[in-house]
Amino acid sequence: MNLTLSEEQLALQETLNRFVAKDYSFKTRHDIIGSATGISAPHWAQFAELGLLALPFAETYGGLGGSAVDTMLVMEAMGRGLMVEPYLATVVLAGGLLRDAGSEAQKELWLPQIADGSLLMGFAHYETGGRYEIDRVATRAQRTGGGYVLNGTKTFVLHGAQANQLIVSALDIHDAQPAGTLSLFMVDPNAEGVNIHAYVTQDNLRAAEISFTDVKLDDHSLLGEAHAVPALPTIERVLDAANAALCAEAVGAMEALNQATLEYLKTRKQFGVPIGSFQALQHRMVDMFTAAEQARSMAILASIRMQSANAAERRWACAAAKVLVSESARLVGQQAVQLHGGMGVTDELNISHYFKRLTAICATFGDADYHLGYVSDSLLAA
Amino acid sequence: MNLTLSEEQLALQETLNRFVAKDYSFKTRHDIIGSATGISAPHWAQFAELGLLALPFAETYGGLGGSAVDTMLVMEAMGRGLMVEPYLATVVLAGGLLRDAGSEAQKELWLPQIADGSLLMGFAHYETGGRYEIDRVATRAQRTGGGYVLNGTKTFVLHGAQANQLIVSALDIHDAQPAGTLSLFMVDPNAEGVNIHAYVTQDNLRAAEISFTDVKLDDHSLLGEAHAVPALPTIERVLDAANAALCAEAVGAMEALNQATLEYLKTRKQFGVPIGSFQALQHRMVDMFTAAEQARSMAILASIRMQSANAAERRWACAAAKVLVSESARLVGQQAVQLHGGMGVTDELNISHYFKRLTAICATFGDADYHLGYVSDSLLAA
Amino acid sequence: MNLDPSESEQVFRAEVRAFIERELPDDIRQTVLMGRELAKEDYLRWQRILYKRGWGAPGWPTAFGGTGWNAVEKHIFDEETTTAGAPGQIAFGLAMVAPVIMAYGTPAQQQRFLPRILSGEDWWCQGYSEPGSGSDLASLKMRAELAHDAENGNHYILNGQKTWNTLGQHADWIFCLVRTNIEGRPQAGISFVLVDMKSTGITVRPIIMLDGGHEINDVFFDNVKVPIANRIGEENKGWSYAKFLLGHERTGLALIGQSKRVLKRLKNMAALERANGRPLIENQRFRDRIARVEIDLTALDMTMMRLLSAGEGKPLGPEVSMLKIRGTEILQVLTELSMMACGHAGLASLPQAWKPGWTGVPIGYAHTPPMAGVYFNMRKLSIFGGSNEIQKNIVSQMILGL
Amino acid sequence: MNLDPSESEQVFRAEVRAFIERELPDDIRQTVLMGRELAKEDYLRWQRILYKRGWGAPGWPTAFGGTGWNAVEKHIFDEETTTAGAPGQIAFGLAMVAPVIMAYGTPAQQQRFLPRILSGEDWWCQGYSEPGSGSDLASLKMRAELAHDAENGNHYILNGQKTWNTLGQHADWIFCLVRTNIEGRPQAGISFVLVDMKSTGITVRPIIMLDGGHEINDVFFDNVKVPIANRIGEENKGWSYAKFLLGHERTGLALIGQSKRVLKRLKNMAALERANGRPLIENQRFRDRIARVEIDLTALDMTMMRLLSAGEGKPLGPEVSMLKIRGTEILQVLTELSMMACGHAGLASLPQAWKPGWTGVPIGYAHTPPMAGVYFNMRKLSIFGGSNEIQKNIVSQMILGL
Repeated sequence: MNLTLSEEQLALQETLNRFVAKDYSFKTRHDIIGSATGISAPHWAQFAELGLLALPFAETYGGLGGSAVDTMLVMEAMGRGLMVEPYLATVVLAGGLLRDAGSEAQKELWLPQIADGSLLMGFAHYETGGRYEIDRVATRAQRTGGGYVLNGTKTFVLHGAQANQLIVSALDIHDAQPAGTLSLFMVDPNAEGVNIHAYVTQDNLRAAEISFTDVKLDDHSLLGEAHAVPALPTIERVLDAANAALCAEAVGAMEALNQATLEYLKTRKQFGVPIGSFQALQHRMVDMFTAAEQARSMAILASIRMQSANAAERRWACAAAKVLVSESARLVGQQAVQLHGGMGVTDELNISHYFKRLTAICATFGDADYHLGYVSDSLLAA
Repeated sequence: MNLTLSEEQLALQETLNRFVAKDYSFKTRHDIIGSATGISAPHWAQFAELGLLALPFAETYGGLGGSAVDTMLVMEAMGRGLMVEPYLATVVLAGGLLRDAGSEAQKELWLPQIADGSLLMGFAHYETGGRYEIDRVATRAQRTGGGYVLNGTKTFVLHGAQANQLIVSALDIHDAQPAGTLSLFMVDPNAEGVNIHAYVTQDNLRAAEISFTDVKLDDHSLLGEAHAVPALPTIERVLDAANAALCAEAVGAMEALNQATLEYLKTRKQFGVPIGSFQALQHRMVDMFTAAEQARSMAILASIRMQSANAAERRWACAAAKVLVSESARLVGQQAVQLHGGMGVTDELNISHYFKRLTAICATFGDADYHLGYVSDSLLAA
Repeated sequence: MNLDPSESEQVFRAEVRAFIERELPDDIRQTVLMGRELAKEDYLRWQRILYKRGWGAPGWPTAFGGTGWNAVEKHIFDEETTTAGAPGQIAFGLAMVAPVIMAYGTPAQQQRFLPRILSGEDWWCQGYSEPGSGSDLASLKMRAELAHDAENGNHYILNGQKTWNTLGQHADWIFCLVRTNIEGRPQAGISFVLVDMKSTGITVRPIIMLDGGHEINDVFFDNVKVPIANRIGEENKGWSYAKFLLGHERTGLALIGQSKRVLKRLKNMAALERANGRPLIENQRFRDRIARVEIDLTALDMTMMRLLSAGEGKPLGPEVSMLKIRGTEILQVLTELSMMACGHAGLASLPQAWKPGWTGVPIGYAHTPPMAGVYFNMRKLSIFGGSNEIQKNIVSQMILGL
Repeated sequence: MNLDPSESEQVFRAEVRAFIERELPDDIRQTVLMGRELAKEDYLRWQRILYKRGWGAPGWPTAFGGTGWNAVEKHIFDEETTTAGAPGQIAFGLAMVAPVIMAYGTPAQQQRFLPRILSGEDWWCQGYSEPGSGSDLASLKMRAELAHDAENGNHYILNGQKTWNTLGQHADWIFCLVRTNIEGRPQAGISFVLVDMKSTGITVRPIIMLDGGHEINDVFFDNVKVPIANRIGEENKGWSYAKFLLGHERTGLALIGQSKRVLKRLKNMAALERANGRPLIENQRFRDRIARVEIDLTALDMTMMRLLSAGEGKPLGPEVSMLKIRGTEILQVLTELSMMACGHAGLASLPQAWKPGWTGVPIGYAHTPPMAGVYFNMRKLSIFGGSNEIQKNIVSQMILGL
């Protein structure tokens, strides 16, 4: 057992901390979220320069061969800095799918572009009619002579309108398989028939609803070598990775919120004394600190288990982490606002922005109830 | 709308308060729970004298024609005084079944005996293999020429070993109805084949497991006129009444606990000041007070709805009350112990006895999860 | 004990209900029920409708043109209007400054101000909190210095800043606590003055809320002249008028009508939303959450009725703090569940969809767009109007004697 | 980062596990796993077995006959022994007074007391709390006055009362904080003395716990003579030794091994118990409760490992207070769920069924009888050893700087 960071990881953490402190102020972020694309190309270039975009990929593809723990460190900094760039969508989700399921040619083509910062990607997977279920896909990719025709609608595609390439889950349908096989396709968002309805999210990220109407895909669009690997386990794995990443991001945001709240308790005076001298508030702050520490432990567990060959062990850890992190995030977010009083509910302070990001994290890729379902049902299997 | 007590009810409440204060001290109770039967005949005689045992019955049967709200007042005093006499078993459960489902002859025979204190009764209903489900009855009453033969085992019969008569739920089985019809039977606990395994409960009440092996019942044993009224709705109603009564008892116990805890906070000194000057404990006490007030409101609602002709409305109110009262009882019980520190976990103070009674109430005739199920599922019907 | 309404309560409720059915404009009702944003004119329209019916001031005695209703009638009126989707009446004039003017104002002040509050002609706002004085209100610093000139006669000159001013951008008047004496106990140097918002030297600066909405402001006072005739009662006695006002601010804090309205919407939402292709309400975990908060709301409603019944129509005491704590917690849970019900779709921010008359295509269902914002906004409930921590202190001291 | 045990950790855990498998008497193991009551002799048997193996004192340095293990090794040993069903080692001698004797005792005191603690020959108990001095320990009143006579030489005469004394009915020795000076700061007049429980004038009065068990006592001192040689360190300096001791009392407070043991039993219970004729574990509401607490326990376990990993084998700091809060809360929930799982049958009180060797027929299942009592008893966890409120104060001050 070793739960300390390596020398390299400490250096990475230090770099990230410096980056957030120096280059990603609340003011900077304010300008970025107000911009047309809602993300910053110069900052993304810095991400690339720092090697963050290359982290989880093998060196063959221009990567650095990092682990899920390295991703955790990046995501924690995303949380601390409330950074809005599409690291999750591009590197963790799409990059993860390419890495785990792409053909050699696809990996060689796309991964270096992710790593050098020239390619933004999105993963179009969820559909309406469901909630957070992973396997509810009705989008159809009908085989034709030289490729596929794609029809369907995807919802909540993170940074879908910013992406240069999309990965889309759909049923691969042909005469021999009329019900279809769940598959993944590379789709050019500029292709005819792709309609993107972009919107800003509650926490000032960007997302989109994307519909596909008779979109023509060529033969090479299918991710991987003709169903050599089933798509569902790949999707499960990448969504586990995304949830592990979200947990880490939440931990970063909670730590920043707790730090700000503690500072406020020490400096804000009422009745002639710092409000931090009131025992009820002290104990509340202890609860928030404790919740964040437990959340950090579970985020670490999820990242470690992302490297497990045992899918059930991995899924359990990611689901359990999301449950605990969500509940911690709820407590810390709500109470940080509460303890800041009126200032906490204004747009002017970063407090409310952390609170909103934490709230959104709880509702992204499965809420606490959804993930508790997995942990709970695994008791039946035992 | 009128949620105040009538003159008569205020007088009854006053009488009950005096009785508890004067005749049912912690020491008196200590002697009673240590006795062989675990109940006090002289106190029961006083109950009769005060008219408590006659309350819910019509005047025709020696009763006083009282309402569920009157029962609530009695049960609240039971809770405040931690009284262990079989009011619930005899008056609310068995008395309620007789009143609601008994034949004229049965009511004339038994109700006056309950009212004058000469008859203790028990309701043998729950069976093993289930949890709190109301309709899981496997006990069989096979019709014979002149009556029935009863076989089966009942669990958690409150005051079953103290009762002079039992009401037993069983399937009335005959050739035309081999699956049986759920029915209720009067059974003499001294009859041959009745085996009573008596025990003390965690909160110093008494209960029993009772088995029936080829117990012969005569034709008049069937409660009511040969299935004129189906038994299940009657059982549901009386268990609602029992839960409403338990809610009221819990409210009495919570109020006593809160009063004792508040007193302790004001008098117990540490660090040179009363511990009630610590804000964290003050706010805890506010939570306990608030919980008890909400519980009281729901106990009142349940009692009022016991008089509703609409069974769904009645069941909803009793289930909802049991959920909220259970959670309040848990909070108040646990925190009263906590705030009393070491003293709270000793047998010497009444604090732990209240705590144990509240804990037992939560687990009697359905716990919070069970009753939440009813309330929750009623959202589907809507 | 019974929950059956008395003959007169029944008649009264039916009358209120019929009135709402007839008079509440449908566009306003829809805006409220969908959780969208009301315009100033919406509030005013409804106030004028009430005024015309003689119900402009449910909390006032008849002598001042109020309804003279007792606490039970006020509760019924509140509940019926709120659950039906009527806008809340703006409290700052009707429920806050008006009782102070009635109790401590001169006849001239009463005649000047009260009728215009009743009719909706004057919109009032509040000038209590300052940046350094939130829970510790008595530490307020805004100065009012006596002066005299030919044009204004005896007047105060106000300098300072008020904050957490609600809807002051719409207001014609503001009532302020100001410091007229800097010596002695802080409470002893405060006066209560009424200030015309059109006065020279007043600047209203929006504070944007976390949901993007503009409902609160900073109000800056730069040498604002206020005639001495606009002072309520005696100089330096403002603290006691302020405390009187805070006692009157507390009606309706249990938010029971609002919670019932949101609960009803939540149930409808849970029937529409889908989990794994089935109605969300069939998901036991989510259904349990609705059931649990419905029970809490029922308990609070019963508690309110118990207190009203025991109080025989009189205003409630410090128990109101308990109602406020539970009421805000419950409404916060309800708005949180409403957001949760929307799943991923609730994460889309479409502020334009909050506006009345919006006809765009929502992400999710028609109910979806405002839900997250409403949840965010409702965090204020446990902060404004005396934070829940302050309310617990009140219960602890005034009821429990700790 | 990884959770893979190092080579040496793996070897160590395997060694501990094999030892337990071989040496832990089955009757003791069953008694612990079923939540029944251990006899004094059960504790002593296990201590002698450990002693024989050289593991009598996992927390001691080798110089005094301890194992010299680091924090990780101690954690592994704790976890393995606890989950396997070994009795806890009695802390009062090994983990409380012994470190004080090592740090502040004379060589003579060390030679006299430590070996007998290690071997289990002497059972120690604690004399800290008094009826008026719980959280505010320094206010203790028990007097120790210097005296001299021919028979005893220089000695103290002790008069007063100690309370919350755990298992003193078994004890050979008690360590006491006593007041040797009534002037000045209360902390400055306290001495730390070791008292033979067989001394004339000591009376042990049982305090029966809420579950009916006898594990704590009042201890009365009536002119008890204690040789001056039994004082630790200097007179009136006892407070600093006491604080040193309290720092050492804190190992194992997270109760992770115990919680894992109870969780495992709970899962077994939920598979046996029936709800509507089906295994209780199929009831989603109950299953969710188990899942939820399992997640909390996992988080606590990970937190413990993080701290151990970061501490590189050194003892933990004030974070232990956080572990104690969460650890006690979690074990309390687990024992509460264990009681809930039993339904009506859990309400039967069969104290005889707690005793080892009981062969009667239980109400419910074999696991049922002790469950409610264990829940009741475990309420003490958040009270004894520094209440959770005190622990929150510690975190607030020492970690957060509030």
